[in-house]
Amino acid sequence: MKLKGIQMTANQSSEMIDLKLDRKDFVSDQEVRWCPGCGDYSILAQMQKMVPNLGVPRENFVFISGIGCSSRFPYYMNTYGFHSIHGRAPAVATGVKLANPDLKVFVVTGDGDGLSIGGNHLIHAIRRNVDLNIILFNNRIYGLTKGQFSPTSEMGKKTKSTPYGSIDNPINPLCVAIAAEATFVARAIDIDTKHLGETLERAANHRGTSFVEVYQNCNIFNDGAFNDFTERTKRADQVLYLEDGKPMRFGKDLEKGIAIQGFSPEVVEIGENYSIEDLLIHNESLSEPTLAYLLTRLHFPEFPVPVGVFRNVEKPEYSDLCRDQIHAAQEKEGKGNLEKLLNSGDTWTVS
Amino acid sequence: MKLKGIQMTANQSSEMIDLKLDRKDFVSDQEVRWCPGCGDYSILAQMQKMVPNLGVPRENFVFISGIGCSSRFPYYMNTYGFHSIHGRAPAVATGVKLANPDLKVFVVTGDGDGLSIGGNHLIHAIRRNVDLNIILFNNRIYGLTKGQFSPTSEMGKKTKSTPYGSIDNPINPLCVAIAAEATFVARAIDIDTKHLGETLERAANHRGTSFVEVYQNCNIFNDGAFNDFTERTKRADQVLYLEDGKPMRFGKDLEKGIAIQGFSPEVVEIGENYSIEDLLIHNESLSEPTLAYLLTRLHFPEFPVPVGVFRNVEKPEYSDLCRDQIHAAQEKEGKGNLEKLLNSGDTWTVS
Amino acid sequence: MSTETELSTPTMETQKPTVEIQSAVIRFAGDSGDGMQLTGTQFTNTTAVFGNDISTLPDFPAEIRAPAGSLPGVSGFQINFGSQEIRTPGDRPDVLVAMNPAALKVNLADLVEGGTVIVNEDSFQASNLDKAGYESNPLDDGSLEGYRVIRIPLTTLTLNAIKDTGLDRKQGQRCKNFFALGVVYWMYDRPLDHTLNWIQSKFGRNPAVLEANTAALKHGFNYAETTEIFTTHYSIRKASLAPGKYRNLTGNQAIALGAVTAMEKSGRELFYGSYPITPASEILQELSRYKKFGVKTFQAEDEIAAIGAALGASFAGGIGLTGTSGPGVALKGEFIGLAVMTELPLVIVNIQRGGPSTGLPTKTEQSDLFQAIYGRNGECPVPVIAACSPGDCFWSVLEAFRIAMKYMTPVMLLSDGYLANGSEPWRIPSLEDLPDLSFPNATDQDTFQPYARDEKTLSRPWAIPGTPGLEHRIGGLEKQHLTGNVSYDPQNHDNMVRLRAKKVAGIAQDIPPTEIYGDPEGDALIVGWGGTRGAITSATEQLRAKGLAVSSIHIRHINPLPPDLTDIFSRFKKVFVAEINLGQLWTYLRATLLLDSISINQVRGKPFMIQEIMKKVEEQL
Amino acid sequence: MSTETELSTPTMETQKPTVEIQSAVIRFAGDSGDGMQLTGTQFTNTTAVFGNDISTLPDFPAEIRAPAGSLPGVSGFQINFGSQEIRTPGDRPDVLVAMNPAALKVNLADLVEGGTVIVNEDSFQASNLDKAGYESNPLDDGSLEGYRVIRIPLTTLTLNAIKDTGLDRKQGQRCKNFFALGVVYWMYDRPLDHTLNWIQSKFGRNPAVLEANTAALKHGFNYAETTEIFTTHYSIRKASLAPGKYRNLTGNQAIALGAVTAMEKSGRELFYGSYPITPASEILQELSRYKKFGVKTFQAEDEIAAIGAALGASFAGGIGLTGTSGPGVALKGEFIGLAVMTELPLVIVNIQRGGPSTGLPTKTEQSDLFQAIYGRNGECPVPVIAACSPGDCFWSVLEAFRIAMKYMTPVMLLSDGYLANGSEPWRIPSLEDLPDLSFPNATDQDTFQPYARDEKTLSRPWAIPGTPGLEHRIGGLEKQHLTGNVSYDPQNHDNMVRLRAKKVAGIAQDIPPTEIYGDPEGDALIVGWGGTRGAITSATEQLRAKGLAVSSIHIRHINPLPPDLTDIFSRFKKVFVAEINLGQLWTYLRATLLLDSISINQVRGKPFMIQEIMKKVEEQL
Ligand SMILES: Cc1ncc(C[n+]2csc(CCOP(=O)(O)OP(=O)(O)O)c2C)c(N)n1
Ligand SMILES: Cc1ncc(C[n+]2csc(CCOP(=O)(O)OP(=O)(O)O)c2C)c(N)n1
Ligand code: SF4
Ligand code: SF4
Ligand SMILES: [Mg+2]
Ligand SMILES: [Mg+2]
Repeated sequence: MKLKGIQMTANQSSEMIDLKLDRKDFVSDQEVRWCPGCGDYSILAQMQKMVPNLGVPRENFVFISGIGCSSRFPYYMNTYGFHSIHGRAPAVATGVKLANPDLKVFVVTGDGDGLSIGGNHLIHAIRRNVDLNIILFNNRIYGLTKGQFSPTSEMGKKTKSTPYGSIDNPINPLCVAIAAEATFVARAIDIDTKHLGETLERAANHRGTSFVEVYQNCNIFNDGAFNDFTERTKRADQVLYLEDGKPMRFGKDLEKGIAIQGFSPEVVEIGENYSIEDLLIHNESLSEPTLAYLLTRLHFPEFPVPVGVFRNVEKPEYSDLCRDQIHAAQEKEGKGNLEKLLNSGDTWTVS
Repeated sequence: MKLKGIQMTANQSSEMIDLKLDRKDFVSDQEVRWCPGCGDYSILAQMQKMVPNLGVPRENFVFISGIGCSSRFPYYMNTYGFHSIHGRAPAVATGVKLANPDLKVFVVTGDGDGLSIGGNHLIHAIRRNVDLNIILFNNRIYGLTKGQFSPTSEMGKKTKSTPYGSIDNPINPLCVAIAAEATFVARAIDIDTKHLGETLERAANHRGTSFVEVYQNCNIFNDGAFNDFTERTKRADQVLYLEDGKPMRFGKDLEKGIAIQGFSPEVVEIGENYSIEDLLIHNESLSEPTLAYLLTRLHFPEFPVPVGVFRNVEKPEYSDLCRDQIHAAQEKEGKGNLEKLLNSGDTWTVS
Repeated sequence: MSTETELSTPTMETQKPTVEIQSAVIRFAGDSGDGMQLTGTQFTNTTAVFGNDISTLPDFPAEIRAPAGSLPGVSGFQINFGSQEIRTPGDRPDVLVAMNPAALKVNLADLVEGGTVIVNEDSFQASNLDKAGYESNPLDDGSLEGYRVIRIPLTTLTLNAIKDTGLDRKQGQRCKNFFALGVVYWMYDRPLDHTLNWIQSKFGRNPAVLEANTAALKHGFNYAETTEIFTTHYSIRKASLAPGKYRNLTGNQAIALGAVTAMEKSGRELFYGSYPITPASEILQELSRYKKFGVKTFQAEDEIAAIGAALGASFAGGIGLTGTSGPGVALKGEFIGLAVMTELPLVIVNIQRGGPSTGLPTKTEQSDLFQAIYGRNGECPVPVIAACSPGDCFWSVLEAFRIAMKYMTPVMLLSDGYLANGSEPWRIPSLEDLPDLSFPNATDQDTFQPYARDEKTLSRPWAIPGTPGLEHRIGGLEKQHLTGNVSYDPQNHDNMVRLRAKKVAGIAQDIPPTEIYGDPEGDALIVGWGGTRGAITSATEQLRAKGLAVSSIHIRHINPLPPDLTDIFSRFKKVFVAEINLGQLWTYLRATLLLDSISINQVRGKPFMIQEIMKKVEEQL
Repeated sequence: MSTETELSTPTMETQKPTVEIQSAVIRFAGDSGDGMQLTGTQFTNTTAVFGNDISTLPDFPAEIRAPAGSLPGVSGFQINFGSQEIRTPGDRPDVLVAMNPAALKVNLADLVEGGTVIVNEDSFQASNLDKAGYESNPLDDGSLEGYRVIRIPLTTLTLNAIKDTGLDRKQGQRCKNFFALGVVYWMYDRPLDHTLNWIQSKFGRNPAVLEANTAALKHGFNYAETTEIFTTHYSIRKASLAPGKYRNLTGNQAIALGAVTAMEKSGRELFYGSYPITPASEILQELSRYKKFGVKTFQAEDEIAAIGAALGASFAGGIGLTGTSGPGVALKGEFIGLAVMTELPLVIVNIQRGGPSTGLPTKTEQSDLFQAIYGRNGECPVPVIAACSPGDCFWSVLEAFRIAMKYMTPVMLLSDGYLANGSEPWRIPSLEDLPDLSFPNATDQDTFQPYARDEKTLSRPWAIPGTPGLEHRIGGLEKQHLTGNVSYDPQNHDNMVRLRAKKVAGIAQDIPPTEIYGDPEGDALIVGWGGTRGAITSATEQLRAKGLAVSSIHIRHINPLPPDLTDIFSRFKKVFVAEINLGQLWTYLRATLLLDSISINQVRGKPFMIQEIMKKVEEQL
């Protein structure tokens, strides 16, 4: 099969046009119903701020979600929206995108919605590289059902359903996305708003599936889950901001960095023993994802938590392939003619 | 939570005892109903030959499968068996193992059963590290339903359901298993029987989830899918047999090997420019799976196809953890007393 | 108890006059953050231990926490308590405690005429009134005429009460529910010690909070005693419940207790596979606490895996249980079919909620009956039973396991959101009163055939992995009679389909005669199932008190139905079927018994009001 | 046609006498590897083009390829063809072609008394007899007495016929089905050219195989003409079908054609989301060939994703279709509920197969009716319609889309394995005869409300993403009337539940009067639905021919039912309901119409025999 390169789509070419949309055009008339202090608010705000930059007319946005606190997101976006059923948003979104490839489709999901009941749909959407922007709100807990452990909860965690501590090994969403051949993978933090907004925008501009994990605080059932590195004062030392083509540095004065020994990454101090040249250079667009994979394995507190874009490569997009195949068939065979079709095969006439 | 180390279980200690079982003890009275020439036969034969070596009494074996040609496997093993429903064998098996941790539980699945409808259960069984031996028969096609493409079928493949060629990016089963934090991951080939038997045995002896992908020829709907490297004459040059602690060499005279440049593996000739010392050394038991991950990314024909054990590490096993938690509670709180339980809470007496 | 407090514990000998009444209905309502569920539970437990009969109805929003002060954020808890048999949480409250304007707005319409409203006056400022959609202050604009309105500046008083504890304003405010509870305790002459003990055990490690809550409660009580607002308080005698030891139980707690009991009485290990979902999650949460009993709980990746693992556990010799609500059952259908084909014991609990689809997840409904009876592919008979009160959930889960094991079959047990969260006093059975649970255990290698059947029950033997010589294979393809081998034989299929149907139909032999409330014949029979029993029985009682020849029955075994129904129906001129759906049991009774009856139904996410049922019956008599 | 062959093409002017008959039933049976489905299809197409009316029944094993020569490996194909209306594949074959002992063993019992058996003599050696479980050779031990046995050394003769083509023995043997087909063509006086053309187009690129198959076919024909075994052959006149152009269609092909037609007539893009499953996979396979029409097919990761994507496509303005069989529908229930709540057009096709669970995956059954009507949580009404013949699948899928779009609702369309694989001549409609499909398209920004309703149909408007100004959000939580916002209001829920029910019930207004086969009143009425129409109509015809006052009706609209049924039933003394399950329609008619009727049922994975129905009716008249 011939795979055509990525095409300029209606969306992309319209980026040039200023649609004069701004944030409030994307605020719906529905009262926001998350708990006061929930990290979801910040993600919503960044999204509403970011989408006008995409040059896409408002009527072409569709937000699709499953079930969970996070999945109420579509109600608050003044766009088309579909609050579907638990875990299945990627499937619904795939249908939407295939049916109308000109739509800009977002999927909003949670760690339970996307990785527990919905893990398989997530993987399959990613491997097909459907042009969806998947945002996974990871609060490491089931919020809506009031506090059971999720697939990202730490082992040993005491929750409503594990009073003696969870015995389930957590799953790493980015590892799973990469294993599913993701073309765009990123991570952001709810309260690091500027970086979050930028990351969402980069994801939105990727054609193909983009997968963004956002660490999101659930202040009711899992308060402070990420505080150790997300608090403003700790970020410089505990968070590694990935930048394409740049050496991996962090620390208040960028005095630390990540170097590699064989396959083992290590934290080094720049100075006597190590210079900037010894550090790993980030490269988002390696065709093989091994580096991105390795970065997902940097676990706190041994390592700073990497955020930003881990991987960003171009590959044929699913709805494009689907459309191209139809066009190719039509070019080769002519457009379908119903009368002919009905009359095809072995026919005979009775008079 | 304290996680206890791996315990000697009934199974493991009984390895010492010779149960005097042999292959025919494991042949059931059911006529085998695969197509003549199907790769499944060979896997069955190796399994029947291997299980007597495990030192496990026959009545403690349980084979569980989903639906597919491969999933008819349990009928042919003279053990306990459960031919369940499509994609769900890992869930059933998890229940079996938790209910009775002394059972030796195998899961037999196909590329459709295990990676399409059942992908999520597979991942979750693996991440929990339930002591299951999962054998995925990968024939890159839906056999039982007569020839539609599967999640491992190549892009562009023409099948019954894709007369114009598939537009779905295939998924790599081993990548997915590793992303799901697998503790044992291996690959074997149906017709390389000795290696297959050894691999199955090593998998069976691992406590925790072991995941083995077997390349299996479906001579009816996808004949020769693996011939390019599995044929006897081609194997030496096209297959890389992984051996723990050994450099990665292949070729008729082991004249070739795998070296690494940054994160990019390459095939090198041993001789003028490269010596054996320059080759990658295989290490199954690295705690971080990056090397194993990299090996799964060696794609034919640029690289030889790696087979053998990719990863093999020890981690607490799920049914052990579950049992330990119960024992710990009983030790601390005393065994449950029903009368006390019924009478607990605020009570009052009416007379 | 904290020794630092200088308040004296109020005694029950108060100075104001006491009026004795038979029962009362109180509803506590406030913002989700106001602790109304806790307040209600405290009142309930105090009242239960005091010895009244009770019935409760918590009612909370679908959002975790809707915006403070908003209408969707209102959380409520209603309790009906009395000296005589109490069967429902009460049609309408006599007393409404409204912690903010939104709570007043949402709940006022339910209050009985002339009822009492206790409001937190402090919260009736502009912003809250606005959020509740009030254009003027209802406390002042005359809209509460016709009610007895008791305005208490709860926030201010609470802050006063706790000022010495060191809590700041924000923390201190949180104690206002205890202040309100103290007031209501005084009104109904309840002792404080149960709640004081609870505060002690809950906040023992946090002295400031402990002291503050204690102070708020006592101040509330004293405030009511001291101020002029209240002139009388009410006393309600102990109910004359059957002798025995009691505790208060919600339906979901009862299911958990029943399941542990089934495990102990059968000697088989309990395995609970589940995936959290409202209103079933508490079963998982309860059972996960019973580790010392050896209960294994498994929070699966989804409902399919949950039932799959439970079925696997049953195959391996445990007793598999899986619980969920309607959308979860929708996912379990395929596995239920496998359980039917493999004839393994398994109990599926459905805590019904408002549907279709996600529907009204925190509200109650009885609309999954069709799904329970019919919702699978193929001829796939599954016994269905329904619990009819919170405490009955205990007995129902035992009955479900009894059937599952005796007949080697999956069993569907229906409960609902109202039973699950509602509570009632439950008489604790003695161990000897509990049934033993037996099952057809396969042991004999020589005669073993996986699909041979017991003559009486038609159940196949349970041959448990690990047993030497009984190795066998089962699965979802049609089974050959006796051998259990896969069989495509047409006649065998027809036989097996009928055998499975016959086995389930045969369970009817175990069903005891249907109890009739009222006379065995008359003008009208009201038929119910599930959580409506209390309302139906009360309606029947009151209709009879009016001299009407009305009786009622309640169906617990839905598939198969009790064998005596046709006979009973024939003795009444009219039959009414009351349920919270569009008439599912009504339809099913038409289908199975050709019964021509009248459907009484509503689908408002709420239990029936007694009056509703009475009215519908009276209209047609 | 190959020029290398030296055989002369047989002409239709043969030397032996011809006897004219009205109809015949032939069954081809052999090992899965023997190409019986192909042989049957060739005979069918030749016969169809020749102008007979036909009906076919393929019957294949669940295993891909069971061991050669084994009983489970037997594959069969039955065809009934005649000069008059043919409605079923025939109760029992007149001629059985048995390619090996296993095929004889499995099929002999079905043959009419005195029927003809054509066997491949060569295959009756010890090993094959053994695999088929024969203790002695049935050709020799007298067990075929009473039949006309024609022994042909098919293998030997075929190898002779193809010896010049260069194929080896193994390849050559594979042509023996064409030899057998040649023999049968001779027996029924059929022209060879259709099959010769087919061989040509299929094997054009492989001259040796082309030549071999051609030779086998012609040699078979000539063998029958030349040898002494056959004395007469039979001719069957063209059937007097309604004038028009015809083609032969299986039910699954018809569904695919109908779906493409729905797309063209509605102007909305067709999206087919599916996951392979027997016996529905061919729909996906057919539709994936129609790329030039712009049909989008999506082989999803499972049935849940398949319907989810189809629903997503409907939301985005396409027409979503999803097809599967019973176990797949079990997985789709939750999404069907969402489609009901969001009121989007969607068609779910269930090609029913033997259940419960995996059951008998390649056999036919009608046992998913309950699941279709009732199998979801909550009050979740879904229109259900059923196709009644292979060709009718075309019209049914159009009707399903018509309802889905007009009423903005998911619709369940029931077919079954028998219809799916069976075929019949189908009169090709002209484009003008096809209905236009319309839908409530939202366009006006100012008046748009997502849950406002059309007065007559009660359907809500379809507002398609991409349309400026109609941005809105939908989902599975209860909707507020008109606005479509999430609403937890109790009374709104009750209203919406009833509105949705009323909308679906209102579809009855579109249902045409029920056609009665036979007189409009009488002693007995046989009621059927789905794939049993042929058998029921034929049974009725034959009962009437015996002088009995029997009529029949066939129900296509199952939910809602046609409004005239009660009236029709009242005109008959007894009503029989015939179906391939344990009485699901029978139960449903009791429930909906309080109809007291008699169930005729069998669950053998096979269509009804006409005789079966007749017998049951006669017994009770
Ligand atoms: C089929 C089904 N199963 C279970 C549920 C209950 N449920 C709703 S949301 C949820 C998990 C929510 O967790 P997550 O996805 O992490 O979202 P959060 O609330 O934390 O944002 C569950 C189990 C459901 N709605 N549907
Ligand atoms: C719920 C459900 N959906 C679909 C099917 C049909 N089905 C049976 S096996 C199968 C796929 C088989 O492929 P694979 O797992 O690769 O096994 P193989 O036959 O190739 O060994 C499918 C789609 C089914 N049995 N159940
Ligand atoms: S429960 Fe947690 S995740 Fe949900 S809205 Fe509240 S704070 Fe946010
Ligand atoms: S179809 Fe393929 S996989 Fe299935 S039994 Fe035949 S050869 Fe094996
Ligand atoms: Mg979460
Ligand atoms: Mg396969």
